[in-house]
Amino acid sequence: MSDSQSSSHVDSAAHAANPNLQHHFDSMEQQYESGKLGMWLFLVTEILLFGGLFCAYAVYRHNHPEIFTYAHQFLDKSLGGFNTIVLIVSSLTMAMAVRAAQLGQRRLLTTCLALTLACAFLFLGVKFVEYEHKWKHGLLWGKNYEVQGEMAGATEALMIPAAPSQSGSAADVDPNATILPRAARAPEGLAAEVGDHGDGVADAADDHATHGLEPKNVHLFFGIYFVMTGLHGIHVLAGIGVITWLLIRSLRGDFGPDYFAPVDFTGLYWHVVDLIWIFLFPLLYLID
Amino acid sequence: MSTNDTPMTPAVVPENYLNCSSGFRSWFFTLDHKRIGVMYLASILAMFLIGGIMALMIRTELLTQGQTIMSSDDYNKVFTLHGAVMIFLFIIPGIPAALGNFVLPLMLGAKDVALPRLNLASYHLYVVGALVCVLSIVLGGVDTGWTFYAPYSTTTNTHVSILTLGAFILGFSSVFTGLNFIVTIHRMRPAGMGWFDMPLMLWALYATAIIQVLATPVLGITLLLLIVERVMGIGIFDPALGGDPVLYQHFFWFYSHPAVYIMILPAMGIISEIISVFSRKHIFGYRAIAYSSIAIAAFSFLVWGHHMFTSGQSELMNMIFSALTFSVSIPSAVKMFNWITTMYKGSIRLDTPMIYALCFMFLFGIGGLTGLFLGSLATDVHLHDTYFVVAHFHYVMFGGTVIAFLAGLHYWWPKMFGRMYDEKLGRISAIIITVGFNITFIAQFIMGSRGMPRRYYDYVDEFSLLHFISSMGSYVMAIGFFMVAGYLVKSLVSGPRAHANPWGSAALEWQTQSPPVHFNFDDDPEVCNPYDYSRVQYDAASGGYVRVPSEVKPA
Amino acid sequence: MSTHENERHPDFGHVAPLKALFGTFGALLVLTVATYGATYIDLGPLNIWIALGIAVIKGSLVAMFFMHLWWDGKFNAFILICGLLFVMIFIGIAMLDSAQYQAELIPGYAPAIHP
Amino acid sequence: MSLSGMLGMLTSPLSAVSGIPFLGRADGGTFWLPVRAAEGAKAVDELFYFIFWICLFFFTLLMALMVIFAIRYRRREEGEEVEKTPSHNLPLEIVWTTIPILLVVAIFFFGFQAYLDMSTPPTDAYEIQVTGQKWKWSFTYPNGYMDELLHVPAGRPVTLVMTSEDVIHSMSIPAFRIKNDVVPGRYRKVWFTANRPGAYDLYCAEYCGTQHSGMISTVIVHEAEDFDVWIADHGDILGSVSPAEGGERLYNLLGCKQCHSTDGAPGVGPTFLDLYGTMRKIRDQADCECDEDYVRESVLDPTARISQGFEPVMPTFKGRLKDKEITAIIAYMKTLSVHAPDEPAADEAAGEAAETDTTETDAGDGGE
Ligand code: HEA
Ligand code: HEA
Ligand code: HEC
Ligand code: CUA
Ligand SMILES: [Cu+2]
Repeated sequence: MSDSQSSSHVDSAAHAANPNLQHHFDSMEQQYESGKLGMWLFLVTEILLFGGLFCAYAVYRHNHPEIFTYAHQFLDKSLGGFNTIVLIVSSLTMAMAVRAAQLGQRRLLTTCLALTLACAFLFLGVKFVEYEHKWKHGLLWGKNYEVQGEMAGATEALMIPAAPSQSGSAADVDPNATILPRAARAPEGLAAEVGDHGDGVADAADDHATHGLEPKNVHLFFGIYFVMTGLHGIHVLAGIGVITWLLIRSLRGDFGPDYFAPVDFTGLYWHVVDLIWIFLFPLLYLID
Repeated sequence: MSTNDTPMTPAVVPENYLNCSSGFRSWFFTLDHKRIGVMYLASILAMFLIGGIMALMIRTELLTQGQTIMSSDDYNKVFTLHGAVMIFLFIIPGIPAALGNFVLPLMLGAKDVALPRLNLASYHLYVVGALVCVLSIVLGGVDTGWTFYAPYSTTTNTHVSILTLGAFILGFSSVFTGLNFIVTIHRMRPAGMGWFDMPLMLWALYATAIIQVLATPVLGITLLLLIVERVMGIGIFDPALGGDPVLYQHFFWFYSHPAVYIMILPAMGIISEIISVFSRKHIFGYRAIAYSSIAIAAFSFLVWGHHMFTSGQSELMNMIFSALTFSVSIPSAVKMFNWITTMYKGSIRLDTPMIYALCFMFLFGIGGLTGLFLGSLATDVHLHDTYFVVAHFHYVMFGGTVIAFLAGLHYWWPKMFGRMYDEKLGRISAIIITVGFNITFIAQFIMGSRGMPRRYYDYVDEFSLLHFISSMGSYVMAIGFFMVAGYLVKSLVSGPRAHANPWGSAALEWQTQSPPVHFNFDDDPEVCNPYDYSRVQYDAASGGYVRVPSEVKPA
Repeated sequence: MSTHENERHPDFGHVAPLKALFGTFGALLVLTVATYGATYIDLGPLNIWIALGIAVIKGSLVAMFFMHLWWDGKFNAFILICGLLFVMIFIGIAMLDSAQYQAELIPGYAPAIHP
Repeated sequence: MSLSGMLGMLTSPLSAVSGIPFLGRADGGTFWLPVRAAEGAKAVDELFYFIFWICLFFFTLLMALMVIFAIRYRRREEGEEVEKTPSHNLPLEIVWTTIPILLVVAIFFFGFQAYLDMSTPPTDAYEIQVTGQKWKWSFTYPNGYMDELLHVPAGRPVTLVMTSEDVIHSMSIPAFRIKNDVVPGRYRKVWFTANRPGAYDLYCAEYCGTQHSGMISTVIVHEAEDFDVWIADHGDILGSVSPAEGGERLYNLLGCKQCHSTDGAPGVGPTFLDLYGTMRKIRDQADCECDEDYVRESVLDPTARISQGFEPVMPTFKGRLKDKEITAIIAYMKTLSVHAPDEPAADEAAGEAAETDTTETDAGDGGE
C-alpha cells in the first residue's frame, strides 16, 4: 500500500510540509490509516445498530408471516425501487468523488459531491411522498393504525382466511372471540392513489388472495417499517449534513492527493447508508 | 512506607501536563488524553458518590421492616437510579475511560490516543448523558429497575424516556472510547512492541473495546425502541399491542451481559499489572492471560440468555445458554490461577495497590464462583431475582471492578498527580472496605438463597436479622470510603512528591516523570519487556526505581 | 494498475480504477432489476432467500469496490465480517427462541388494539 | 441406568456431607436453603451443594496459596533479588484449564437434568389457573372457586397455568424451589408436587411497580384428604355464605380493592362507602342514581358512564363475573351505604342475609 517514500527519517520534513498532520502522528499515512480503521469500526457499530431492527423484523416476520404478506402491499414497490436506484447512483458519485479527491481533480470532486447531495435530497423527497401517503391513509404504527379513505373497504362479510401462515396463530383466529377485525381491500385503493405505478401492486394482491380478513396486528409491520426507514432516513439526513460540509471545503480547495481523508471516510459512511437500504428494500417492499 | 518518608521533594515542580496551562477552557476543551482521563476520573467519582449515597439510602430503608425512611415508590426509584448511575455513569466508563485514557498512550510510549478529538467528544457526550440522567432524577426519577423491562417500562408514568435517552448518549460515549482504543493499539504501537510485548492492561483494554464497539450499539437501538415505544406507541415490545416483551429482554441482555465484561476485563488488566510489579516477578502465563481476555470478550456475546432462564425463554435456548455460560468461566479461572502462580517465589511488597489486588482475588473469586450457581439451570430457577443474584453481582462488580479500580487508582495515583498518599491509611481503609463489604453481601447471599426476592421494599420477619447485618456492613464500608476520599484529597494538597517510578514497574508509563509532561515523554522511551524487572533497580538515593543501562545487565 | 497521466497520485490509500467503479455500478443496477423481477416468480419460501442472496451480493459489491475493501488491508474486512457475524448470532438466537415459545402465546392477544 | 439415577448416585454422598449438623435441619432446609416442601426440591438442593463444595474447594485452595505466598515471599528489603522461575509452564496450564472444564461440564449437565424434570409437567396434574395483576395473585380452581391463597394437596402433582393482566410478574415459591415469570399475553406453566403440609411464602419475583414487595401470598399445602374436603367446601364462592359476604370476598379477590376503598379514603375510583343509592355526577351526561342497574353497567361497561372527577381506567369485568356475583357485590355495597333503600346498614348479619336473599331473586335476571 505505502509508496514507501516516507521512511521515519523524513518524518520531521513531513511534519513541516503538511499542515493537516496532527502532532501525535509520525506520518500522514499513519494518520490516514488510523482514521480509516476508526471509521470502519464506527461503521460496524452502525451495522449493529441496524442489526437490532433487522432482528425485530426477522422475529416478527418469522412468527407472523401473514402480517407481512398482507401489509407490504400497502408499500409502493416502484417508489422503493426508484429510491434504490437513486441511492446506487449516489454511491457511484460518492465513490467517484473519493477518487477525484485522491487525484486532485477539484472540479470533478465538486460535481460528484453535488450530485451525491442531489441524490440524497431526491431520496428524501420520495420518502416524504411515501410517508405522507401512509399518513393520509392511517397506515401507521400501534394504536394510530386506522385504515382510512378508500382502503377501509368494508368487507367484514368475507370470511376468507388471511394469507396462509405457518405459525398457526393466524389459523387460530376465532372471529367470534374478538371485536370484529378491520378488513380492507387494500391494493385497489393504493393503486388508484399512486397512479401509474400501481399495476404491479394490484397484481400481487390478486395472486395472494388477501382480500379477505385482515390479519391481526398489522400495525406491527408499519411500526417496524417506520422505525427502520425512519432511522435510515435520519442517517441520510446526517449524510446530507456531512456532504454539504465536504462540498464547502472542496470549493475552498481543501482536498488533494495529500489530504483526502474526510472525503474518503464520508464515502465509507455513505456507502453503508446505501448498503442498509439494499437490504431494507427487498425486505420491506418485495415480500413475495 | 518506603516511599513516604523519602526526603526527595524538589523545590520547584517541573512543568507537567497539570500545570502547563490553566483555566476552564484549557481543561474542558483539551485534547490531552491525560487531562481527559483526569476529568473522567473526577466525573465518575462524583457519580460514584451519588450512587453510593443511594446505596446507603437503600440499606437504611431496609434496616427495619416496613417503612423506615421512604415510601415504596421512592424506594423503587432509588434502587433503579442506584443501579443505573452505578452502571452507566460509574463503572462502565470507570476503568477504561478514566484510568485507561490516562495510561493507554503512556503504556504505548505514544503522545496521545489516535483520535484525540473523538476522545474529547466522548467525554463531552459523557457529560451531556450524565446531565440528562440527572435531569430525569431531578424531574422525579424512574422506577423500572436498571433493566427497563417492558411492558412495565413502557407503561409506567415516570421519566423513563429521559433516563434511557441519557443512557443512549452514554452509549455513544462508550463506543467512541472503545473505538479509539482499538485504533490506538493498532496504529500507535512503537517500533519494537509487538502484540505480545504489550502490557496485559492493553490486552484487557483491547478486549474491552471490542465489546464496547460490538455490543453497545445494540443497547442504543434497544433504548431507542423503548423511547419510540413510549412516545409513539410502536408496540414492538408491548404485548398489549401484540408485541413481545421477551424479545425486549433479548435485546437488553445482548448488550448488558457483554457489558459486565466491559466492567471486569479492564479490572483484570489492572490486577495483572499490579500482581506482577508488586511480586517483582514476570507475570506467569502471559499468553494465556492475553488470550483469555480475548476469549472472554468473544464468548461474552453468546451467553446473554442466562439472565432469562425463567423469563419464558424456551427450554432449548436455556440449555444452550447455560452451557455457554460456563465457557466464560474457564478463561476467568485461568487468570486466577496465573495470578496466584505469579506470586510464587516472588518478592512481594504489600503496598496499598497490592492489598487491593489481593482483596480483588478474594472477592472476585467468591463473586465469580457464585456465578456458577446462577449459570446452572436448576439452581438458577431457585436463585433468580433473589438477593443471591444481588450479592453475586456486587461481589463481581464491587469486589471485582471497584476494588480493582481502587487498586489502579492507588497504583497510578503517583503518576497522575505526582504525589503520594498516606500509605498506612491506604492499607487500613482497604481492609475496612473489604470487611464491610463482606458483612454487607455475605448476609445477602444467605437471605437470597433462602428466598428473599430482590427489588423488595419490605420483607418478612425471617429476614430481619440478615437485612440488619447487611445494612450495618454498608455503613462500615461507607466509613472506609470516606477515609479513602479524605487521604486522597489530602495527598493532592500536601502529599509528598512522587518518584517517577515508585513501585518498580518496567512498563513504559513509568519511564517519564511523575506527573508526565504535556506530550508524555521528553525522550522516546526505551521499549522493553514490561514484565522484566531485572533492569529496574531500587535507587536508595532517590527512593524509587531507576532503569539500569542494558550494558550493565543485558536483558 | 490504474492508468493515469497528468494527475498526481496520493502517497498512500488506494485509488479505485474507473473500470471497477462503473462495473460495480452496472452490476448493482442489473441486480436491482433482478430482485424486482424475482418477485414475479413465486418460489414459495425460497423467495426470501433469493431476495436476501441478491442483497448480499449487492452488499458485497458495494463493500469490496466502492468501499475499497478489495484493495485495503484485510483487517477492515475482518472487522466488518465480525460485526455481521454478531448480528447474525443475535438474530439467529432471538428468532430460534421466539419461534420456540410461540405455542405459549394467547392467540391474538392485544387488548390495547381490540378493546 | 437413568440419568437422574446417576445424578442421585453422584450426589448422595455429597448431600450426606451437606447434612452435617451445622448445615442440615429437620425440615429439609439447611443453613443456605429454606425448608423443602416439594419433591423436585431435593435435586436442586443436591446440585446446590455439589456446586458449593466444588467452589469451596477451589476457593480455599486459591486463597490459602495466596495468603501463604504473600507471607512466605514477603519482600524484606528493597533491592533484593528474586529467584528465577519459569514464566510459563504449558503442562501445568493445560491441567488447570482441563480440570475446571470437566467440573463445569458436570455442573451444567446436572443442572440441565434437574431443570428438564422441573419443566416437564406430568399429564395428570391437577391444574390451577393463576392470574397475576398489580399487585395481587388470584388462583382459580377447576371448579371455578377463586382464592387469594394457593391451596394445594400434598403428594399430588399440581400445574399452575399462569398469565398476567398487565406487566410481567413472577411466581416464586422458595420452599418448592420453583420460579417462573408470568407474562401478559402468554400462558406459562410451572408444576410441583408438594410433600410437606404447612404454609409457605409465595412471592412475586419480577419487579412490577409500587407494591411489588406486597405481592406476596401463601401456599397452603393440605394433606391430600383434607384438600378434597376443603375444595368441596369452597366449590362455589357464594355457596356457603351470604351474598353480602360473598360480595366482600369478590371485592377482595377481583381487585376492586385496588381502586375502591370501603372507608371513604380516596383512591383511583370512588370509594364504596356510602356510594350506593346516591346521585352520581356523570361526565358529559345527565346525573343518575347509583342503583343496581348503574352498578351492573359500571362493572360490565365501565366507560359507558364516567363519574366526574375520575379517569376512565376501570377495566371491564365482562365475561369474568357472573350475574349472581354482580348481585353479590351489590349486596355488599349496600351494606356499606347508609343510602341503601330498605336496609339499615347496622343490621344483624342474619337479617342481612335474609334481606339480600330477596334482592338476589329480584335482580338475578336469568343469572347462572
Ligand atoms: C463485573 C460484572 C460481572 C461478572 C464478571 C460476572 C461474571 C459471571 N456471571 Fe454474573 N451478573 C452480573 C455481573 C457480572 N457477572 C450482573 C450485574 C448480574 C445481574 C444483572 C441484573 O439482573 O440486574 C449478573 C447475573 C448473572 C446471572 C443471572 C442470574 C439471574 O438473574 O438469575 C448469571 C447466570 O448465569 C451470571 C453468571 C455469571 C458467570 C458464570 C460469571 C463468570 O464470568 C464468572 C467467572 C469467574 C470464576 C468462575 C471465578 C474465578 C475462578 C476460580 C476461583 C477457579 C475455579 C473455577 C472453576 C472450578 C470453574 N451472572
Ligand atoms: C458498580 C455497581 C454497583 C456498586 C458499586 C454498588 C454498590 C452498593 N450497592 Fe448496589 N446495585 C447495583 C450496582 C452497584 N451497587 C445494581 C446494578 C443494582 C440493581 C438495581 C436494580 O435492581 O435495578 C444494585 C442493587 C442494590 C441493592 C438491591 C436493591 C433491591 O433489589 O431492592 C442493594 C441492597 O442492599 C444494593 C446495595 C449496595 C451497597 C450497600 C453498595 C455499597 O457498596 C456502596 C458503597 C459506596 C459508598 C458508600 C460511596 C462512597 C463514595 C465516596 C465517598 C466517593 C469518593 C470515593 C473515592 C475518592 C474513592 N445495591
Ligand atoms: C383499575 C382500577 C379499578 C378497578 C380494579 C375497579 N374499578 Fe370500579 N371504578 C374505577 C374508576 C376510576 C371509576 C370511576 C370512573 C368510572 O365511572 O368509570 C370506577 C367506577 C366504579 C363504579 C361506579 C361508581 C361511580 O360513582 O361512578 C362502580 C359501581 C365500580 N367502579 C365497581 C367496581 C367493582 C365491583 C370492581 C371489581 C369487580 C371495580 N369497580 C374494579 C376504577 C376501578
Ligand atoms: Cu408482581 Cu412483582
Ligand atoms: Cu450475564
